[in-house]
Amino acid sequence: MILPFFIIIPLLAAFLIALISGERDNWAIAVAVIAMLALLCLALFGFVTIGAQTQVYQMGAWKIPYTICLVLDALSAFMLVIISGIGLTALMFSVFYIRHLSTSWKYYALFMLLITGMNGVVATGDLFNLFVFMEIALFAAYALVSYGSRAEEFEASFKYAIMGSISSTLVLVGIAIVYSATSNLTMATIAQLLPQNPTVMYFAGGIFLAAFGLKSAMMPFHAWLPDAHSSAPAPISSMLSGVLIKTLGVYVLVRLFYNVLGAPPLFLKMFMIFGSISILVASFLAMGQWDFKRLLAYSSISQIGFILLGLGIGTRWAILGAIFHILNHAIFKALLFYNAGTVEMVLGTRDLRQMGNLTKILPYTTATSMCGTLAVAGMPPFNGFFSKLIIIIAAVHAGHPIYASIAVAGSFLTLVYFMKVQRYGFHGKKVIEREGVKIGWGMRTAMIILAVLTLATSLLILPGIRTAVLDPVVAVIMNKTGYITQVLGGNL
Amino acid sequence: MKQQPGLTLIAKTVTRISVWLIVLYGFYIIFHGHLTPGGGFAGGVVIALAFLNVMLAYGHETVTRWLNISFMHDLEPSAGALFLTMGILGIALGGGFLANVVHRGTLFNVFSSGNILVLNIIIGVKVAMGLFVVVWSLAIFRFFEGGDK
Amino acid sequence: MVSNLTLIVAIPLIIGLVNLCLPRVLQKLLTIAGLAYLLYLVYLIYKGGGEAAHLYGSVIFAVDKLSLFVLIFIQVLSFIILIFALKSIVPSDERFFFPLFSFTVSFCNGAVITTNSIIFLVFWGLSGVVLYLFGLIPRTDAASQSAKKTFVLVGGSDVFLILGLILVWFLNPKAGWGLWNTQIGLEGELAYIAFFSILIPAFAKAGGFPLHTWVPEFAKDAPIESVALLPAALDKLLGIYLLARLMFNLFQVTLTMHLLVITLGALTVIFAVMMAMIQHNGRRLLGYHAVSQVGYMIMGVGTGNPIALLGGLFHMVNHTMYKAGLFLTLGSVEKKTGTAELDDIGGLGKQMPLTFIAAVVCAFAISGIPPLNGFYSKWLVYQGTLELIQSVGRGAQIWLLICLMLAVFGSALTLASFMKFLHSIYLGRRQEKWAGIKEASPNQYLATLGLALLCLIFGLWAQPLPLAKFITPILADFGLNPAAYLGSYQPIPVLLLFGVIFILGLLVFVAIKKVRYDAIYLGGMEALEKFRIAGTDFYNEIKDMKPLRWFYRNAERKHFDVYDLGGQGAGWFTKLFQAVHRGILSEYNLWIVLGTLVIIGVIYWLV
Amino acid sequence: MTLYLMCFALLLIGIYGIIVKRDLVKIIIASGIMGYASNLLLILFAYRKGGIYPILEKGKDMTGRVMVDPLPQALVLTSIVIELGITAMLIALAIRIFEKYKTFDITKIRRLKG
Repeated sequence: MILPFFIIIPLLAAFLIALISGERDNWAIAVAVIAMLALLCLALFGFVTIGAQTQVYQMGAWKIPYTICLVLDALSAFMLVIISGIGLTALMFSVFYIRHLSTSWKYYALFMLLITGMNGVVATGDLFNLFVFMEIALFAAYALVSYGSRAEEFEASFKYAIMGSISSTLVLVGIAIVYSATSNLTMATIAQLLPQNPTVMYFAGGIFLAAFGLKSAMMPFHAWLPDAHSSAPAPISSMLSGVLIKTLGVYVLVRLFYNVLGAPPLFLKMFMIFGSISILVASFLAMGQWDFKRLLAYSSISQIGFILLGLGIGTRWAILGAIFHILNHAIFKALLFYNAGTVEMVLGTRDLRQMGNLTKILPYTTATSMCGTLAVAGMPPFNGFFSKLIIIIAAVHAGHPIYASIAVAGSFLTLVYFMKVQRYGFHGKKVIEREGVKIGWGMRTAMIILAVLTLATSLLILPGIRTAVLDPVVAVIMNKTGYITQVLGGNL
Repeated sequence: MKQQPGLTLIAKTVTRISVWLIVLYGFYIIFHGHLTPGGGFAGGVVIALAFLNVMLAYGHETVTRWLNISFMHDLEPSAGALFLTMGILGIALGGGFLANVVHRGTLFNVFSSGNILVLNIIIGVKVAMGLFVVVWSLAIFRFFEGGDK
Repeated sequence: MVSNLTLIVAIPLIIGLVNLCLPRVLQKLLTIAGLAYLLYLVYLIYKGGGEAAHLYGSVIFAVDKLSLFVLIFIQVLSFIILIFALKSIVPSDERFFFPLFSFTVSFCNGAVITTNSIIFLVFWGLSGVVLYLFGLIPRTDAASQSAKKTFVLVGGSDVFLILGLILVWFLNPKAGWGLWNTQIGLEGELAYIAFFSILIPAFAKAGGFPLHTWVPEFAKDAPIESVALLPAALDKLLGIYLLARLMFNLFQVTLTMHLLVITLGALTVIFAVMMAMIQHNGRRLLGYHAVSQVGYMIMGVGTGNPIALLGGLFHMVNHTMYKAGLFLTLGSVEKKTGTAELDDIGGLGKQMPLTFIAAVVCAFAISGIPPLNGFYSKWLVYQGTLELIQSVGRGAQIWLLICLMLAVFGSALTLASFMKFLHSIYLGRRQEKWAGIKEASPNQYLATLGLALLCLIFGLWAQPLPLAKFITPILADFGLNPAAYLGSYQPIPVLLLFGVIFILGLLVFVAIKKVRYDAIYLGGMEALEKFRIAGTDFYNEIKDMKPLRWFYRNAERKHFDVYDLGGQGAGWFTKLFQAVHRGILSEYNLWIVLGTLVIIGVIYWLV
Repeated sequence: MTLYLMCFALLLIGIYGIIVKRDLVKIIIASGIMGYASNLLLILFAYRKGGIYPILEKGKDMTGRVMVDPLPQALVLTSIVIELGITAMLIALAIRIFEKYKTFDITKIRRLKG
């Protein structure tokens, strides 16, 4: 019965921070760190104990058709671990980073609100509740993107908010359509009832695809991402790029299209097409960037393309690859955004042409950025290599050599533009001698932790560990009837 | 004659009388949320509107002087924390988040719904304070000179 | 009991990891002890101690004759280069050089002895990563540029390897992830895609045309020990190893593909050697030669008949020796003078005699002067190609003949450019500022002389030593018959013949010893430094010859460089896409609405 | 059916607004209109012809009567609250954007491009 605490703890922390913090932010930091640690412990505990079962929590001691239920299965627990893990490092990073913008408790309150929203989306088993938590997370995200109070940040935040509200409208319309057909909002019940009405299923599915495709920055719906992710403060960029687009976008797509709609081939085909477009176009766009964080943002679109491609192929291996890539991308993209943030804090610029030769003044940042670069470019033995490899293997095995070639080309382009980052950003000619620059230990620790994780998570692919960690998640995704029976239990 | 902030004397006078009625109406809606349409949110909005009325009539400087904004600001998160506390009480006593822990009472009375009345009040406070503070902070906003280059 | 094969991968890996946190002196000691132990291990494996290593019930490491052959020479070469590197690295770079060195050995060993495609991919990619990291060591702008180029070409080609090996697995699922002996017939698009996807990384790693452009750049900027280690030696071994696996194990290659690969080989020879002739930088010159020589190996392995294969593999080993030797001698010179620009150096032969001797032997070997090893292997390649010519149709015959002629011509040009190389560094008039230069330190000349000696031994006793012991057994693994190449060429009589000619020449020289030394007459002026003729001026004429001028001009502007061409093409796409993202919210909203409409429309149309 | 069509027209007006209008405030209003349209859609789906309001009262006879579905009304209330928050956020952002850019024209607010 740990489920409601995933939502209670961060929400309570947010309120407490708003309540007890004065001018200085020490209390806020303490509360936030304690809350995140508790969440990480809970999430790990949940992931270890859940195995192949499903826990259902019914709010207010009511029974399912009348209540909002929370569902914890391997997939949710996996996402919760990612959220709290990356969230904790982001918090460590921001404690030292955010001070050069302003010292305010508001940041931590909004941060905990962001965590609340994402945890809620992942934990809930109710369609409308999902919408509500999504809006909470988005609201916090809009505010956090504009936290630095520069012109570009307001612009990015405004554009993000407008496009986000379009997609929220679409989600609401989709929910209305689904509700009109099933008179139910519990996802498991919808999954049971909706196949009787294929027309509604397809049209609602199409609307959901557009709406959550926007959240996951699928290619024609991606335009908000490079603005928002490059303008936000670095730890927020890493939360948005590493976690938010995956929980609000990819996770929901997986849950809806696999567990609720039962993976109709038409939508899988669309996933593949949109994924391929994202991979290629975003890679080319990333190649043209000189703004470090904007390049990383476009790279996120491209990597999301890999995940969508894996989901679209839809075989067991493809989903394994996609799930693995979600984890890996969260780790290395968060790491790269921390690197970018550190460099921005020290040099005051994000322009790659004005950086260079950072080995001397930022040794840890340079070394960890190398890990991140090699991981995202898919170089062994870093984790990105294995997830991309699995996706490509699955594409070939499922008889899609064209898509496999697209993934290969995308992987190559990724290498090219990240080589640009390394060459101009960290090893270029410009000689920068700046004395007295101090980055906090928290920032360095956060980067080192993630750099170690880029190596360590590649162990997940070993057969013994894989069966324990990744296979239950894949089993949850592949098994629609299992989801229905597990959630509804005796109420069938 | 020096320009007073806010609206005309007539508006101020009417506001001075009507604001209490509006607040009362808001409380009515909050307390009858489980019996008639309405509830914490609607009542909270009404109460917030009462404050906004005052702000419109007297100008926001006066309101800032009269009211303890930072206290209202603190009320909002404490209402949220209280709501969560009720939820946790539900876990502790009733077997689920937000489960009923207060005596149910008799049907069609004001005290007939256990938790719901308490929660309505909390929500009402939260919404009233939240909405008022939002509009107030939009109202006190002043431009800095010159755009961002 | 851990298998020797696991050890040969694991020991250098562990040494590298330990080295990362050791002081410098211990680093060196540990590395040299480790690599010496590896030499012993590889001896054990050669003697039959190479039982397969298993993981999760399947074989991951095993040796056959080909991998054994490559494995042995990886250990030998890396050990010799390590001896050179002991006292030559800039102290500030040593911190990372020695760990990277042991990593490199480990990864190359792993790539060669694994039978599993996935593990091969991992080690292959890792060997590219260490190459990149070596390139970043000097921390200059040029070095980071060439490291980037290197990694884009080498690391980028890895993704094609991924696709290729997966397609191989898909086409022949019975073989599992086996890398050896899948023998897929080359028919159907997928098979061709797979074939080319594996050809690309093999060419990129070995430095074959048109993916060779990273080699000279990397050679110019990276630490020279790492250049001798990777692009000159181990990358050749790996690249040609993969090519041999591709041509003989993975696919049953058709004649057209043979012709294609041979053509690419011939083009590699001629293009690279043409570029090498006009270089002014010693490192770049050697780098282009490292490419040019790959052409012979590609021709040899690509021809596909026993003699040519022998020649190709033998040439691969020979090349690693003399090219590593040449790079190291150049390194010795560069440590003393601080420059690798041929125009600036000259006349060092007297001061650095041992280095000079090593350089001469290696240069003669690479140019194919008969008693040395380079001649023998090139000879075998020509012979194999001629044999292929006898067995094909008329059009292919002419085509092959042209390729062969290009290769032979390339060999002549190699000799020409090495005359220039030797002259510029060791002969000619010495500049005053180099007067105080002494012979290189013992570890350096021992290493270079050792490589030169190996060149000599492999030339003189080619038949009994390398061919019989290591290379000919490979043919049986590939199901080929050791062919009748014997007796065609005997190195020792040739050596004697050369000796006789040399002695005759000496006699003539002694007999009419009437030489008059005079000061140069310059119309009464002093013979200034600026009148010194640098070796690089030898071939400046060629640059201005009518048909070649256009070619050279464009080549120097990198109009033939795949890397730059690709960059321009990608830049065009980038500009196009960037022009669409104008930053106007209304347009972005329009995309969203249109995207939604398209999705809904497709659903309406299909459901 | 007419009601649904009018609801759809409202949605179209919102879409028209966000695509065509250039003023920040009008864009905010247009996105609000889109939200209202979706809320209206939910309410319309909940409507039952001839249904009574779903509130229990003293002495009210519920037997055999069709009731309007109350759940979507709760949902709409929630979604209105969310929209309120988002709108306040957007307006605050619009004010700050005006402060920085000295314009309300969205086509001139384009420092982030490419």
